[in-house]
Amino acid sequence: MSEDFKDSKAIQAQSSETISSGAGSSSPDLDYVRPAEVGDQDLYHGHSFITKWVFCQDAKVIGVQYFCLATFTGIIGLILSWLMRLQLGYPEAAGFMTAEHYYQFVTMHGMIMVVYFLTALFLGGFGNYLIPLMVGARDMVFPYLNMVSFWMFFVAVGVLLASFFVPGGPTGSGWTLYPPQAILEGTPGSGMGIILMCVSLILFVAGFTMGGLNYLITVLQARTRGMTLMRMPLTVWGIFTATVLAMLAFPALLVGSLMMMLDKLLGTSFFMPTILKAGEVLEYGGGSPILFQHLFWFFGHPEVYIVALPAFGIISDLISVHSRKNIFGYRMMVWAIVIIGALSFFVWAHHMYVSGMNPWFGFFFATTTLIIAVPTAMKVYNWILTLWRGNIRMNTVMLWCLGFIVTFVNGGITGIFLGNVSVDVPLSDTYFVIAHFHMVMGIAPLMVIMGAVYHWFPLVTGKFLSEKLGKWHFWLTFLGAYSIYFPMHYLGFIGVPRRYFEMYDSPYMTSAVGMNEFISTAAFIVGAAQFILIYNIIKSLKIGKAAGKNPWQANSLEWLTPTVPPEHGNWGDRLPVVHRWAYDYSVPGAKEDFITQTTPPSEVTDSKVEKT
Amino acid sequence: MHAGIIFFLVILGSVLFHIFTPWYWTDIASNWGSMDDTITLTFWIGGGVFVAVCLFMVYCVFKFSYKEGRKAEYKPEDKKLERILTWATTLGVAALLAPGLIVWNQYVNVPKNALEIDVMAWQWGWQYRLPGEDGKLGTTKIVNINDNNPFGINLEDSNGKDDVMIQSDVINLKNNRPVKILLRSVDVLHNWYVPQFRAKMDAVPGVVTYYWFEPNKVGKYEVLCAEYCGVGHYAMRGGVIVQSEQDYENWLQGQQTFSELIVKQKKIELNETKLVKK
Amino acid sequence: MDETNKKEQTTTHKIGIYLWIWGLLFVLSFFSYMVDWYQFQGLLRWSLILIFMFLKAGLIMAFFMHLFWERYALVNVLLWPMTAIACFIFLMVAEFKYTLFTRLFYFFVGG
Amino acid sequence: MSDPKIEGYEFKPGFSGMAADTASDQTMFKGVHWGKAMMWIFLLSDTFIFSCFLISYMKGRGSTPVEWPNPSEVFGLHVFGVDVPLLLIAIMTFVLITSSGTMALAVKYGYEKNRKMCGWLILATAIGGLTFVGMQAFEWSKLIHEGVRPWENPFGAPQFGSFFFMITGFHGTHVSIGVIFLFIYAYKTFAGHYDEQKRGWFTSIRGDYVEIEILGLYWHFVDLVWVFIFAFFYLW
Repeated sequence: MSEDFKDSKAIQAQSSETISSGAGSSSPDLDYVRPAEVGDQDLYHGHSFITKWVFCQDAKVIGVQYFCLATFTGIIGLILSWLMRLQLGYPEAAGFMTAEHYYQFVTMHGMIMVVYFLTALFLGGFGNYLIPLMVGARDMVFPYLNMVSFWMFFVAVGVLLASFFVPGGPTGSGWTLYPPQAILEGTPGSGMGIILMCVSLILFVAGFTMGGLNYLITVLQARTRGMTLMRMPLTVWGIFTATVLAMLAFPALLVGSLMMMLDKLLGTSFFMPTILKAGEVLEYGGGSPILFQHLFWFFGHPEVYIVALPAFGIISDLISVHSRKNIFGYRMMVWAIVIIGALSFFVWAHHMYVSGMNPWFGFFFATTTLIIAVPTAMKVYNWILTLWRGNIRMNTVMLWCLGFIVTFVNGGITGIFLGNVSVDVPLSDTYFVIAHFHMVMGIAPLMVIMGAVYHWFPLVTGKFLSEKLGKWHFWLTFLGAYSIYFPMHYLGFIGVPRRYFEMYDSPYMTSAVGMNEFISTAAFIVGAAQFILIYNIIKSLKIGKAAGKNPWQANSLEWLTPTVPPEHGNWGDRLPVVHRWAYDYSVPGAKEDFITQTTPPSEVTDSKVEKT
Repeated sequence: MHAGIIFFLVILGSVLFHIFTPWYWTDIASNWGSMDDTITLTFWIGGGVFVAVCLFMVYCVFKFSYKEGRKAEYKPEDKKLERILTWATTLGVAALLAPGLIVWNQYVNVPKNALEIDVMAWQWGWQYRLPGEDGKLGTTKIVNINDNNPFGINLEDSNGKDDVMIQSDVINLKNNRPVKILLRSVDVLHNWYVPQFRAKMDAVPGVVTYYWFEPNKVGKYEVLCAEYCGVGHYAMRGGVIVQSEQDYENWLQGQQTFSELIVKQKKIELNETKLVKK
Repeated sequence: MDETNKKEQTTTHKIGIYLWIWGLLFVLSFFSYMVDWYQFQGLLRWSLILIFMFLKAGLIMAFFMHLFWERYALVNVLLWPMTAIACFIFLMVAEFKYTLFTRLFYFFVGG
Repeated sequence: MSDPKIEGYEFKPGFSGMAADTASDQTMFKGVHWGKAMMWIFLLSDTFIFSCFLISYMKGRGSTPVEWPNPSEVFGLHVFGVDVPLLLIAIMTFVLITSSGTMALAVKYGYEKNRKMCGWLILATAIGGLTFVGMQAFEWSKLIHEGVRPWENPFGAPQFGSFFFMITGFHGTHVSIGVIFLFIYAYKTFAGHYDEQKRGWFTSIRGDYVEIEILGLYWHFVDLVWVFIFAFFYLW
């Protein structure tokens, strides 16, 4: 055991240094950063294959593990969406599919994409990889717990996928799992399916809590010298705030799942009123289905921002780096993230305007919901104002960013329709809702994920991804996805309700058959286009162009590690010392168009730096 | 450059699609034109913002694409601009919110002269009950439901005796008379939704929910279930016939009340017992 | 993880303060039990229960969990999220009243 | 605890101190151990779990038209020919508060590096917790004996049984986990793991008396939750 920690003594030396590393600089006072409060973290260095790559305590490896597993579940979700679109667009070709299958696919697609794909990918994947690097820590504060977190997620995914193979199949109650139908006959998978879903969610929440504590404490307590909260890259802010939301919102999901499981297994009546089923009164009584909806959306709405806020953060960094310009209004951006996060706990019932809850809630929730629109709009303005008078590199990463802006603004605007209580009434439960949330929390975050992959791939592997393939990937995805979801809003205007297996006999629906065929075709193409990325990754790993250090000329700490890709412990002998924010691009008077966060002021005395 | 052009075409295409779309809302057949108006208002303001933001983005792509040696502007913050934008957005949002709240206020306050209709949902179908001459619906309980009492009316409640029972999935409504839809469900969540009326609300087992509208166009409409309720969800349809006062009265005459139903059932039972005795 | 803090050894509090709080907690628990013993009803009962509850919770958090001596940064981070809970409670009170009303009205009272 | 001294950093009191701490580099909670900060955030998350349980209970109890049983009678005990309301619950409350007090002292002696005293106090806490769990088991069996089940309840609303078993069960699970850890920590204290900074079995983190405080936070939280359950479930 002792040799696993052999580096720790050498590293500890640095904590006793008092003056910054700017040795030999003319004015040490200018570069003064106060000494480290806490001694260096001693890390467990694995030696065997298992401790290095399987049960690994290195946050970067855990991040990649999260990324791969989330992507794997995401591909399953993608295939399910294909099957759904096949049924909706070309029902005659989907003869093998029954309504039961369809609803199971709908449910699993939704749950996988929201929780097991997007949440796990952003927080588990990007969070683990980027937080320690960006705040200048050696690792997450509790590497062991972090490892357990991933393996809990692994088990949760296993349980979720196991539900495909139990009698009755996976649950088909819609991703919202509304009782009573979720646990009653008449809904597919109302037996084992729903139980495994609840178990899987509880495991996910437990696992995520372990990871989430790590992310929070790393950001709050383990930043490097000079790294104040207001110098952190927005990526960290986004992931950090999303994690706070997750820590406070997942409890409601956990409680809801647990109570529903008790309703199913023990016959309690938390959510179950008296029910007449097939002429018989069931042994339930007195419960309230709306209570579950409140619990679910008390989790569910923050969940939307758990997905959106990391995307906001990452996109800010990508836009800034690739337009060679500081993010416009950094402080406003930070406050917007924090305010959106805080407000997201006060808006949940805007998903329930027509749920039969107390009708007076409509006033409260419409108001709070539209208040959130203000900080969100400010973020959009700041992104496009960052482009203004920038020096925009039109590479693949930037294309994804631009695609994000278009889809996010589109989805954000339709969100104002749905958040505004009486405007929501005709549109809720129609395809308009589907189009809205796919645009705003499906496609838009996906654009960010893709942009982030193209951006940070050189960091993780030391190789560039192919630009040519990347552009194909982008245009197919963006144009395809836009032509799926933009026309879909109009299905909602017609009044086509969601979660319909088929409805071609309805008079106004027949007019939309052509549109459905078009949407399905686009969906097949977009789905297939994602495999370009996988091909690109495999190809670039083999014969990609070597990236070298800091290939994008970025400022933030993750590019400034002594080795690329960074090793376990990230920083070699000496932790970096931070002197400025992460956005000093194109500073007047500076030699280059970027000044890294570790550059001491004495080295760039000529430049007119405004914010530090 | 190409990217900018394609993005521009996407924006242009979106606008053109909206103008020329053959798919738009069905002709309204109720008083909720105000909902359509709020949607239109949101469309103008929201759509304007969307187009403006995206065009600004496209302009930036054209104007500020990478040139070797050019330096981007360095301007971390612009307090004044940010303040202007915040206030403008707040104003815009308030302009959207206010009419929304006003319409919602109308939506939750039912007019006094509204005719109450009890819509009972089950997996997967509808049936309806109208108050009789006393204008009051009788209280119900799910445990009371049986073949003789399809709505589960409490027998001791005198209000329920004259209730008109329509054991069909089609309901007739009087034109230009507000109706208060009282929704209840015997099993899972449902939602009684007619796209032409715009309004909707979930039927939740264990409670009674409501909404109201005033049909104002004679015709026949399809009722859809708009809240997922199990495998039969997509097939859970019903119908509404909006007709003139005269036609409505004629139709109403032909319907059975609860006491009539009980009497009829009793006769049948008597006959059966007689048959058995014989 | 080994945080060799350069700070000096933390000073601990006098034992008296713990014993005091301990005693107070016993007394408050006894009082809240007495609320039930004497079968106070209505508003008096509720307010007494809540007062004793919050006093006990406050004492435990402030002294046993040392929150009284912690810096405001930590205290505020812990207490502000409670507004979300407060909002949830407040709205659920309105909700259960509404649910109960529709149940009584449509299933029992009528009219 | 009281403000630590940090080289190059000046502590300010109150809200200006909060602003300064938040704006400073490296740490936001000055002088707070990572593990302690983590336990606090975990407890915050756990608070939301219990809040959701109690809010569900409030909603369930409030919206049922069936009469709610009078807890004072249901949980009463018949001792020496007298009906004493809530007797068992009162004793349980006192036991838990007692164990909370011993835990607080254990933390104090832990920081004073008083190994023996600390160990004995942790052991006392563990035994207190065990007593609590035992009494809860007795209470459960008594109610089950009287016919209360998660799905039904002879005294009134069936939700009474559901919420009772779920909430006290969840709290009891917390207590049981706490008891297990208390015994482990008592062993580790007596064995001197914290004095010699022995690495943890799984986590390989160096031992430190701050771990006692972290466990103490958890234990006090369990007590705190009981205060709320006592008020809302038994007294209300």
